[in-house]
Formats: sequence, structure tokens, C-alpha cells
Amino acid sequence: RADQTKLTIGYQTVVEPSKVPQADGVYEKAANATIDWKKFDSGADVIAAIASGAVDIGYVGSSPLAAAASRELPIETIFVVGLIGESEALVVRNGANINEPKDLVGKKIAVPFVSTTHYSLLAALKHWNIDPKTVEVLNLRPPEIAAAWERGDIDAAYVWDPALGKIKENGKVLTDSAQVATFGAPTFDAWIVRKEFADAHPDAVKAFVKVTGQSYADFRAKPDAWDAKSEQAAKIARLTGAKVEEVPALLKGYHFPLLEEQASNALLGGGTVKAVADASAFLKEQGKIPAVLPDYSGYVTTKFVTEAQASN
Amino acid sequence: MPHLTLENVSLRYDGGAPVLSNVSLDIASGEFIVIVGRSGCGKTSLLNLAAGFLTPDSGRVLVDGRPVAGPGAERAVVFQNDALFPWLSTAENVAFAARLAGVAQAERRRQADRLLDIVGLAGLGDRPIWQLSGGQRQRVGLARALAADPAFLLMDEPLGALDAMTREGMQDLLLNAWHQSGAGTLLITHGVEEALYLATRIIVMAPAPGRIIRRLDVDFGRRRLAGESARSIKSSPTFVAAREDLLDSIFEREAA
Amino acid sequence: MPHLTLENVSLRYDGGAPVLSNVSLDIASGEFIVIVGRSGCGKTSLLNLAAGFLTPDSGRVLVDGRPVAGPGAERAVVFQNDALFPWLSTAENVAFAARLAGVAQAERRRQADRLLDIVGLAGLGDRPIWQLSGGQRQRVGLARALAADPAFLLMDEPLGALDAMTREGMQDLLLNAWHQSGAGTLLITHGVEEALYLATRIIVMAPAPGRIIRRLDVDFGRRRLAGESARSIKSSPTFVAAREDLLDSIFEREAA
Amino acid sequence: MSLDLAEASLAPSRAESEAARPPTPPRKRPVVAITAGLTLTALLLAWTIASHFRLVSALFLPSPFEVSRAFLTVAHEGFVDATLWQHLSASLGRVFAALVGATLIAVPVGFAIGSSRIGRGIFDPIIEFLRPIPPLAYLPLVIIWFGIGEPSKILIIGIAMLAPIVISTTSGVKGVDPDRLNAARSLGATRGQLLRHVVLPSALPSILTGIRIALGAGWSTLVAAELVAASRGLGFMIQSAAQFLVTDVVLMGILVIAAVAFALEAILRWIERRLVPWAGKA
Amino acid sequence: MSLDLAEASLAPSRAESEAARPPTPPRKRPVVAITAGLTLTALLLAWTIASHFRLVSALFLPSPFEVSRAFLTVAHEGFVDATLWQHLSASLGRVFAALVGATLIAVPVGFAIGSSRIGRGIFDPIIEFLRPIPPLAYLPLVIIWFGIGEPSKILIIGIAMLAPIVISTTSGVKGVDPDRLNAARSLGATRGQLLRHVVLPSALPSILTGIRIALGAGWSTLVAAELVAASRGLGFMIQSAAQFLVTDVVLMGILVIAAVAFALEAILRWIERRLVPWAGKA
Ligand SMILES: Nc1ncnc2c1ncn2[C@@H]1O[C@H](COP(=O)(O)OP(=O)(O)OP(=O)(O)O)[C@@H](O)[C@H]1O
Ligand SMILES: Nc1ncnc2c1ncn2[C@@H]1O[C@H](COP(=O)(O)OP(=O)(O)OP(=O)(O)O)[C@@H](O)[C@H]1O
Ligand SMILES: NCCS(=O)(=O)O
Ligand SMILES: [Mg+2]
Ligand SMILES: [Mg+2]
Repeated sequence: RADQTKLTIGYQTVVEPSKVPQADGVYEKAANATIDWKKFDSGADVIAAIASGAVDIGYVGSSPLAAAASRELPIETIFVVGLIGESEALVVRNGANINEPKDLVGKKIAVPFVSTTHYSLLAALKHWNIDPKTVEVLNLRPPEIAAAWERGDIDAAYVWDPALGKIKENGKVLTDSAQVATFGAPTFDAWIVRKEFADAHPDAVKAFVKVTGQSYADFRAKPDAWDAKSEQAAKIARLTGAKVEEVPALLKGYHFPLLEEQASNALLGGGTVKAVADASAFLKEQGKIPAVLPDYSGYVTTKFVTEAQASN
Repeated sequence: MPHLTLENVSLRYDGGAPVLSNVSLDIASGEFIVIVGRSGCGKTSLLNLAAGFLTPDSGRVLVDGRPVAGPGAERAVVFQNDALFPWLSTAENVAFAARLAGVAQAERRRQADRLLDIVGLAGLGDRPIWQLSGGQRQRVGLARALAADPAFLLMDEPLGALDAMTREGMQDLLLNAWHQSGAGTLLITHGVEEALYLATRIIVMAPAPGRIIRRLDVDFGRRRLAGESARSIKSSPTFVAAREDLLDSIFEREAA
Repeated sequence: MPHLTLENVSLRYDGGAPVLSNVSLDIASGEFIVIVGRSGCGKTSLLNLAAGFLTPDSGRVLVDGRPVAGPGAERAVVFQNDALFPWLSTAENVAFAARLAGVAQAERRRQADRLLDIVGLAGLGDRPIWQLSGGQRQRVGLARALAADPAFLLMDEPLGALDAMTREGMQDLLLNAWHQSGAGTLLITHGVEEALYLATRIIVMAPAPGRIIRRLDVDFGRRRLAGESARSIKSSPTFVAAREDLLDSIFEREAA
Repeated sequence: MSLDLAEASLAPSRAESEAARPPTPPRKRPVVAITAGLTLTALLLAWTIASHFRLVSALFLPSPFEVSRAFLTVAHEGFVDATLWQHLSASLGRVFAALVGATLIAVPVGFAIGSSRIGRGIFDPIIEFLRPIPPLAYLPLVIIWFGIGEPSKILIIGIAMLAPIVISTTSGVKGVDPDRLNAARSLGATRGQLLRHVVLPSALPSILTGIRIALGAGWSTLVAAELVAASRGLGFMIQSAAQFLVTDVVLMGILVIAAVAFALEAILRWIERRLVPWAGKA
Repeated sequence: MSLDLAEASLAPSRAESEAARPPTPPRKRPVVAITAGLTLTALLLAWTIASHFRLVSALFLPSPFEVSRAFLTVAHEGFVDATLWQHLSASLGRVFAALVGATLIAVPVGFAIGSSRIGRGIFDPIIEFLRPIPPLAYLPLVIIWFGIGEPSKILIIGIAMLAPIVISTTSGVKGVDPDRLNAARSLGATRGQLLRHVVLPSALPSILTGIRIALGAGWSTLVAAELVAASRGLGFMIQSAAQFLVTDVVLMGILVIAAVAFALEAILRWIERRLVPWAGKA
């Protein structure tokens, strides 16, 4: 079937509803495409893969998205996964003698660089008036964080599941992204597409958005049906590596917007652009990126959500 | 009769002092010319000019009156360090010129075997050359040079690396090869006895700049070819006297 | 009078064929013994036994009747490849034994300068040895050996790597050093003329297994010390005859 | 520490005499072999004891038994979605693809540098500039430029192989005995014939040595290349195992990597002996 | 491709004559220098044009100007919480710490292997086993054993440095001219004096060469060591920059790494010339 579109999707191990259609092969059917699903440990790796053309659609957090947009990487945000809440948290090791934020000074804190947790950590430190140079911020991917934690190499880590679940076993949460959002630094996850690909295969992208939106709607319709014994939970656990009994709770870590909410002013219709711009400004202030753009609206599009909704 | 002529040649290496200054030399078929002289006096440079590996800064190198432009198969060279090709068998080394000319394998082999026979290495054609002794390798080098049936044979200290006994044997081989091929021969050596024993004419060079300071006709080699023993030649008073005389020229010894 | 004696020594290297078989040799002060023989006949092995670098499988090595166990300062060695220490200056090379003995720097320097003077290298004490010519280096090696004022001087082809002219000069230096120090001297050479010119006694060795096949007393060296010119000695009929005779012994030449 | 002086002083002092003499005397070997055997036994024993009596936790030091079991398990059932054989062939595939590419580029470049002044002018500065940079320093750039797929990994490995082959080829070409060139010229060789009949065979031993060094360098780099976004390969396997703290697989992987490196070196040396038996002899 | 035959046939054919002759004839240099200059200019020009006219996006190929600006910015203001100088000194610090450690271990081990049969028996199998394993293959194991801190990074770099120094030292010690040993012995040297006055100075050039090679190997490994859990260092800097897609800092970092590698090599060569001026001469 040579006429089929070839689509490479980079996903992360975040617990969210679209893992179910992914597991069921729904995307392939809807887009009439052969899909190569690639697992990534963090948004920075997804961005690198998209930059080099190796991945067409990718799952990234707001921080890698802002960094990429600021570097004028030709991408568009096509679907907002949702605001990050308790699903990303800063955990401190039991016995590391960290009881309040200022105890972090001089400690080793691991984060995956560029990711939303990196961003949240920097924002939290700023909120607590802690100079980032006084703590040792280490760049580790989530699986490396889990291993380093087990060995006792790090004192704290700001990360997501499944690594988060592991380190909580002998650590306690100092803060999480829901709280950091109240410090004025909200983070969210989103699906992005390589512009070149979107121009060439708009139908495939539309189908992707539609299936994703449908899965969110399914979950929002009956969140309690996705319990630990459900087949949805089993599928999600298999693709993400999370423990199946924790999946229901993890699904509550986000607020998942429906397809019809996507184009609203709060999200792709305006809020997302502002959020990306804010995030970029913060990254610039932190010296992580050299410049910000005057306008980020070119990196967000409502085209696909609108069309997908229209075709419903 | 073929003549290889150096006419007033001078040479200096890039930017350096003159190495050869106004040297003239003629080699005819049937002659065995031996060059002696102290280290660095320009012997090798002279031979390289004759071979065509170098071009003189002034003066000319002629074969039968025609200037030469580079090496040619009529002037075969035998090198001190044999310069054989270790990736080829002994026979293929000998037949290298034929190989370049595209001669077929079987014919090459026939040619090589004939020459190996001449230099006393019959039956060693299939040996890798790195399994031959130093003396045997020099014979292969000689056979390779003779293979082209050259009009001239140019040899730069071909026996320098051999031990005393092997060397004596090779001297007789050279005499025979020269006698039978009739090639005009130019040989460089540090061995004064070797020079006297082989040459029809000895050329003594002096350094800084390299030049010819003496030409000396001798005939001990012909005595050897006529059947006289090496021992009786080398201990004859004329030989001993010539030897001392030659050493004096080379080292400009003050009579102590 | 010191004697260095090898008594019926035999040697084989691990598992190999015998290299020396039942060799006896005595070196007394004032003697200049020269060993000649074909390559591989065991000359170096013999010298290494005398120096104490090797131990014989049977037989004994004695100094004044007492068996030796290893090298000793009374038996100084001069090596073919000079074996100098390139990280030390010329003077420090000469005074190496003093350095080992903990002699102070200034005293070492005095000693070195005296010896450098003897070997004709006055003023070169501060030179790195890698800026010396081959002949100069051999002189330094000789000076280093003489520095210990040894009873015996053992030399393995010390002039082998030098060119003809330098070599002639060094021969006279060796004669003088031997004459003045009075050390019993053992020298290995491939040069038959060199042997005749220097020796009081020539030892001819033959290979497989290494053994002494001839001992020959000569006195050309004493004639040189008495003032006769090298040239007249080397072209005298007795010298030429002795030379041929010796070559015959070494190569067991069939009279051709 | 004792200085084996007897041994030292027996060694022939001149190069020529080397050929005529038997190899190293056999009488001395046992000492080395026995000590070596004892050392290895002692190490293995210490390892077994330390892990068996749990002096060190299995997390840190699995026993030799556990490591061999890991070998069998991974060989049959696999680890991180691929069997040992699949990991190994992924790694070997990358290294050989890189080797072919690097050789095809580096040998002609080496010839150009070694045999022509123009060639030296063009390529020498490039190679001299690239040579000192650790190939891993390119890693991020190569990822930005070429992505995280196979081409990037092969490219990184290939870059690591380039310099050794170019340098060896160059030195092989430059080191052609001028007498051999002159000999061929006076036997009538044209320039093309010189290159084909003299320069190429003369340089062959150097080229092969360069390839052997390059394989070693490439194998080193492979492990690093697989640290990033691989889904198969020995380097990926041990890295994943380390993240899950499956130390027996880590140790097993290291042993496999060592064995492969050893085998590659041995194979190349064998090829060298076959292809250029004269190397170092004439 | 043209074969510079004239040049080849002028080269002296015997080693001894080398010393007496002037260095390479100067008349030929210009061709190489001019071509080299042209090549470099052409490359720089192509780079400038490609980036200036945005034939390639700045994300992939920042212009030379942007790269130099990145150099100044990072030198003054820093990147990922440290200035260029701090990154550089973190990296250099690791390499030198590893160098000191590796030298302290490797030189005595090399002496033991080279000078005594027992030593060879003990250490040779260990070194021969470790040698072919790419140091990066140890990385996961070292992280499991020693964590992700500085010690692990230094250890990884040190391991990469061990084999070259041991091997060079061994070959230096084994290569001591037996005549020199014999000379010293017949001048009355004891075993200790032999080691100190003959073996050590004889082996010094080899040891220094080993250290030079080791520094190169260490510098290569450093970049990989810093890929994991560093918070400072050149390798960390370029990796972070790549993750933020700050390509100008990536390129700048590669150039700095190249320059440092180049400088280290040059410094070591200078030290060699100073410390062992006789090397290769006698
Ligand atoms: N390629 C070269 N470049 C520069 N100078 C050279 C070169 N070849 C030789 N010379 C110099 O030219 C002079 C003559 O050298 P040549 O090799 O012809 O001497 P020779 O008589 O053959 O010496 P030997 O007896 O040592 O072989 C010497 O001073 C030498 O240093
Ligand atoms: N270390 C060694 N191990 C084994 N065999 C050796 C060793 N040294 C010498 N031989 C052998 O012992 C024999 C005598 O060697 P030796 O070096 O004493 O001869 P030589 O007369 O000095 O030779 P040359 O004139 O070439 O110096 C030779 O056959 C040689 O191959
Ligand atoms: N929560 C998503 C993680 S990252 O894409 O920001 O790395
Ligand atoms: Mg010459
Ligand atoms: Mg000898």
C-alpha cells in the first residue's frame, strides 16, 4: 500500500487518554497512514528529532515548545494536552535534610533539561528567592533520575511519572506544578507538528487531532470507568511504564480540554500564544535562550482543531 | 657502441651548496667504471643524474649523444638496499619490467627463470623475497636489472650491506655478469679493494663541491676473468701498491 | 699481574645448539688480544662471558684465579653502539662510575675533563652526546671505560660503525690508550687489517659450535708505537702475507 | 620489583641479528604464565566470594553465576525488546557501515595528501583541524543536523574512523621507499603504474593498520553514539540495564563488548598477516 | 592526483644521512601553503555566504559572526549558569585530576610489567583484558558503582588514560638498550641504581609519549563523561546548548574543544622537547 502516508510520532511516557487509541491502532486507520511510534524520555529529545526531520508529530511540554519556537524552528502547536498539575512534582529525598525550600541551597537537584519540570524548578527557585547558581542543577533524563535516586546520588528531583512514582517511595513532595502555576509559571503539554509535514499532509494531521480529541472526550465522559481494572488503564500502563493501579490517579493530574475547547481564547485561540511568549521570556531571563521573538502566533494554529471539529 | 655521457654537469639541492660542480664522465659498453670517494662527496648524486632520477642544474646527460629526460630502461639500476618489491615473488620481481609491459604470466616466468639461473638462484622463483638472505636479494636485484637487457648498468654500493664472505662471492658474480652482458657498468663502492678488483677504470671523487680528482685505469678484473685466483691478485705487490695509492687519493693522507 | 681467564667455558642459549664449546683464553695486563671470526661464531658471547654479562653453562671465568659473579669495575667494556647515556652530558657520561659511587659533581667534572683530554675531546664536556659524531662518541665510550682505571678493557667491535678514515684515527688512539693504561685488552673486530695492526695476539674463532681454531702472535702494533708509519706497516709484505693467511683461517678458503 | 637483567642482557643488540635467532627463549615463559594464571584465578575467586557471601550487594556486584545466567537469558529471551544477538548485530552493523564509508573516503584522501602537493594543501588543513576534536563533541551538532536516526550514529562512528585511516594512508604513501619508486621508473613504469604497482602495495600495510586502529576507535565511539536515542545495540543495552539497575546485564554487556573488541582486533590482525605477509619484514 | 616523484626521489634513502642534511627543501612549501590557504578561505567563505544569505537556517548553521558573538557572550555572561571559563576549567580540572591519578598508577604498573616477570604475570593479563574495552562501556557500571558525581567522571577519564600510559611505559622499560644496562652494570651499578639511572631516563620519552596519547584519549572521553549528570564543563555546555537548540553555542563549544585539544597536544610536545631533547636522536 504505497499510497499510504508515512507518519512518525514522538510520544512521551506521560499518562494521558490518547495512549488508548495509540494502543488500539486507531490513529493508523483514521489517518490511513503507517505510523512509526517513537518513545522519548523528554521534550528536548522530541524537539531535536523534529528539528532534524526524523519526527513529524511530537508530544512536548510548554518549555521545550517555547525554546524551539524562540529558535524559529518551523513547528505549529496543534493540540493542547492540558495544564500540568500534581503529575509533575519536586520530590526531596528522605534524609537529605530538606524541609523547606531554602534547604535546597547547595543540594543536587536533577531535572531533564529544557523540560517543563526544568522550567518549573527555575520558576520555583525564583519564587523562593534562591539563586539557581547556589544549587547544583543536574541534567538527567527521567530513567536516569530513577537510577540515580536509588543509588542516593541526588537530593531532589523535579520529574514526572513513572520516575516520579518511584522516587516518591522514599521522598516527599516539596512542591508540584499545580502550586508552581500559582507562582505565576503555569506549564502545559501539547502536540506539535513539523510545519513542512502539516503543509504536505493536512488530512493526516487533522485525523490525528480528531482521534486525540475523541479519546479525551471518552475520558471526560466517564473518568471513573477508567479504573485500575479497566482495559484503558492496562493499555496506558503498558505504553508508559506506569503502575496500572496508579493510572487512575495520574489521569487526574491533568485537566484535559475537549476538542471544542481547543480553539477557545484560553487555549489555541490566544492563551497558548501568550503562554509560550511568557515561557520564552522567562527562559531568556534565565539565560537559557539567547533571544525571544516579538510574536509567537505563527507557532500556534487552530486550523486543525477547527477542521476536526467541523468534520464531526 | 652505446655511450652514456655526463657533460659538465653541476647540481645543487634546493637552496644548498653545490653538490656537483662541472663533472664530466663517459661510460661505454664493455667498460666497468667504479667511483670511490669519501662519504658525501656526491657519488650517489652523480649516479642519480646518470640514471635520470635527478636533472642537472647545468650540463647535460646524453645517451649516444641524445639528452635524456628521466629514467629509461636502457639504464638499469641496482640499489644498495636492493629495492625489491616484497609483495611479489622472486620471479615476479625479476620480471617486473615485463609485468609493466603487459607480458603474459607464463612468458614472464620463463624470462625470470632464465635470469635467476644466471645469478645462481635457479629454483627460488616462487620464494617470497623476504625469505631470501641479503646476498640472495642482491642477486635478485641484479637479475631484475639484467632482465631489461640494458645497455648500461648503474649500481650504488650494491654490496655495501653484505658480510665479507658473501661480498667476495658477489664480486665474482658482478664480474661475470658484466663480462657476459657487455653492459657499460658504473659502480659506487666504499671498498677500495673492491674497486681495484672490479674496475676497468676507477674514478676518485672529492667533496665540497663534488668533483672528479682522479681517473685511474686498472685491469685486475680482467686478470680474474682470465683465470687468476682472487687471492693471488689481491696479494700481488701491484695490487697492494695501487690500494695504498688509491687510499692516499681518497683521504689525501699526509704520509705519516 | 692481573689475569682474566676463561677456563673451558661452554655456553648454549636456552634450549638451543651449543654456541661456545670448551673455550679457554687468558688475558694478562699488557696484552692486546683481538678476536676475529665469521659472523655468528660466538665472539660476542665470549666477550659477554668475560664481562660477566653471561654465566657459562660449564667452565669458569676467573680474575686472578677467583671466579667472578657478574660484571665488575675491573673489567671495563666498550660497546659497538657506544651505549652512552643520552640524558647526560658528555662529561657526566665519562664520569658515570663516579656518579654511581656518589662522588661530588665538581670532582666528577675534574675526572671527566682529564679523560676527555686523553681521548682528544678536550672542551667538549658540556656537549649533549647526541651532538657528537660517531667517532667522537666512541671516544667518549672509551673514556668512560678508562675512567674506572680498569685492569681489563673489553671491546666488541668498537670501530665497526665508523667510516674508513675515522676508523684509522681511532685505531691509533686505541693503541695509545692500551699502551698507556697497560690494561689487558680484548677486542673483537671484523677487520682483518685492524686485527693485525692492533693485536699482540690474534684469536681466530670458528662457528658451530664456537671454538678457537687458531692463536697467532703478531707485533705490528708495537712497530707502530715504535714510530713506523701506518702506511708502511700495512703495505709491508709481512703484513700482506699475514692478512691473506688470516683470511684463509677465517673463511677456510679453498685456494682458488 | 626485580629487574630481569639476565634476560635484558641476552637480547641481541643489533637489528640484523634478530632474524637469525630463535624467538624468545621458552625457559622463561612459565614464570609469566603461572603468575598470570594465579592472578586471574585469584581475581575470579575474590569476585565469587565477594558476591556469594554478599559482602557486596548484588545490585553492585552480581556473582559470576548471575552474570552467566544474564548472558543466557538475554541471548534467548532478550532485554529491552531485543535479544543479545539483535543488540550485537545492530552495533556491528553500525560499525561496519561506518567503516565502509570512512574507508571509501579516507583512503583516497590519504592518497591525495601523501602523493600530491595540491592534495596536501586541500585536505591536510581539514584533517588537521578535525583530528583533535573528540568525535563525541560533534554528537550534539550531528543530532541537530542529521537527527537521531541511524545515519547520525553511523556518521559519528565514521567521523571517529576518518582520521586514523587518513593519517595511516598518508604515512604509508609518503613512506614508499623512494628507491622502489626509482627502481620501477627505471624499469619503465608510468605514473599510473607507479601508483598501482608500487605505491598501493607499499601503502597497504599502513592502510590496514589504519583500518585496525579505526575499528577500535569506532567501537569506542559506538557505545557513546548509542547513549542517545537508540532502541537497539550493545551500548543501548548496557545503558538501559544501568537505568534499571540490572547490574548483571551491565557486566555481561561489558564482557561482550570486550570480547567483540578483542575479536575484531584479532580478525584484523589475521587479515593483515594474510594480505600483507611481508609487512615489517622487507 | 599527481605523484610528486621528484620530491620522492630526492629523499635520502638511508637514515644516517638524514642528520647531515638540511630539513625539507623550502622551495616546495609555497604550493602546499597556498593551496591550504585557498582551501581554508574557500570554506570560510562558503560558510559565511550560506549562513548570511540564509541558504541554511541559523538554527542549523549560524554565521561565523554569530559564533564569535556566542563566544563573547558566553565568555562574559555565561551559559547554563557558568561562564565559558568556568566550563573550561571544570573540564580541564577533571582531565588533569584523571591524568595525575592515571599516571601515578600506570607508570609503576608499566615498570612492573616491563622489568619483572612476576610483575608481567600479575598485571599483563589485567591490562590486556581492560585494554580493548572502550572506556565508555564502563560508564554505566561506574555510575552504578560510584554514582554520578565528580569521582565517576574522573574515574571514566582515568580509565581511558590508563592503558596508553601502561603500554608506553612498558615498551619504554622493555626497550631499554641492553647495552646501556650492561654498561651501567660493568661500571658498578646496583639494581636500584640501574632502575634510577638507566631504566627511568631511558623510558622517559616513552612515558611522556604515553601521557600525550592519554591526554588525547582522556579529552575525548571527557565529553562523553559530561553527557551524564554534569552541571559544568564544555561537554555539558554543548549538550545543553544543543537541547535548547542554541546552535551557535554548540559550534563555539566544538571550536573551543578543538582548540584545547590542539593546545594540550602542543604543550605536551613542547614538554617532551624540553624534558627529553635526546629522544629519537640517540
Ligand atoms: N635530497 C637531498 N637534499 C639535500 N641535500 C642532499 C640530498 N641528497 C644528498 N645531499 C647532499 O649532497 C651531498 C652529496 O650526497 P651524496 O648522497 O651524493 O653523497 P655520496 O657520495 O653518495 O655519500 P655516501 O658515500 O655517504 O653515500 C651531501 O653533502 C649530501 O648531504
Ligand atoms: N640471546 C640469544 N639467544 C639465542 N641465541 C643467541 C643469542 N645471542 C646469540 N645467539 C646465537 O649464538 C651464536 C653466537 O652469537 P654471537 O653474537 O656470540 O656471535 P658473534 O660472533 O658475535 O657474531 P657477529 O660477528 O655477527 O657479532 C649465533 O648463532 C647466535 O645466533
Ligand atoms: N511534561 C512534558 C515533559 S517535557 O516535554 O517538557 O520534557
Ligand atoms: Mg651514496
Ligand atoms: Mg658480535
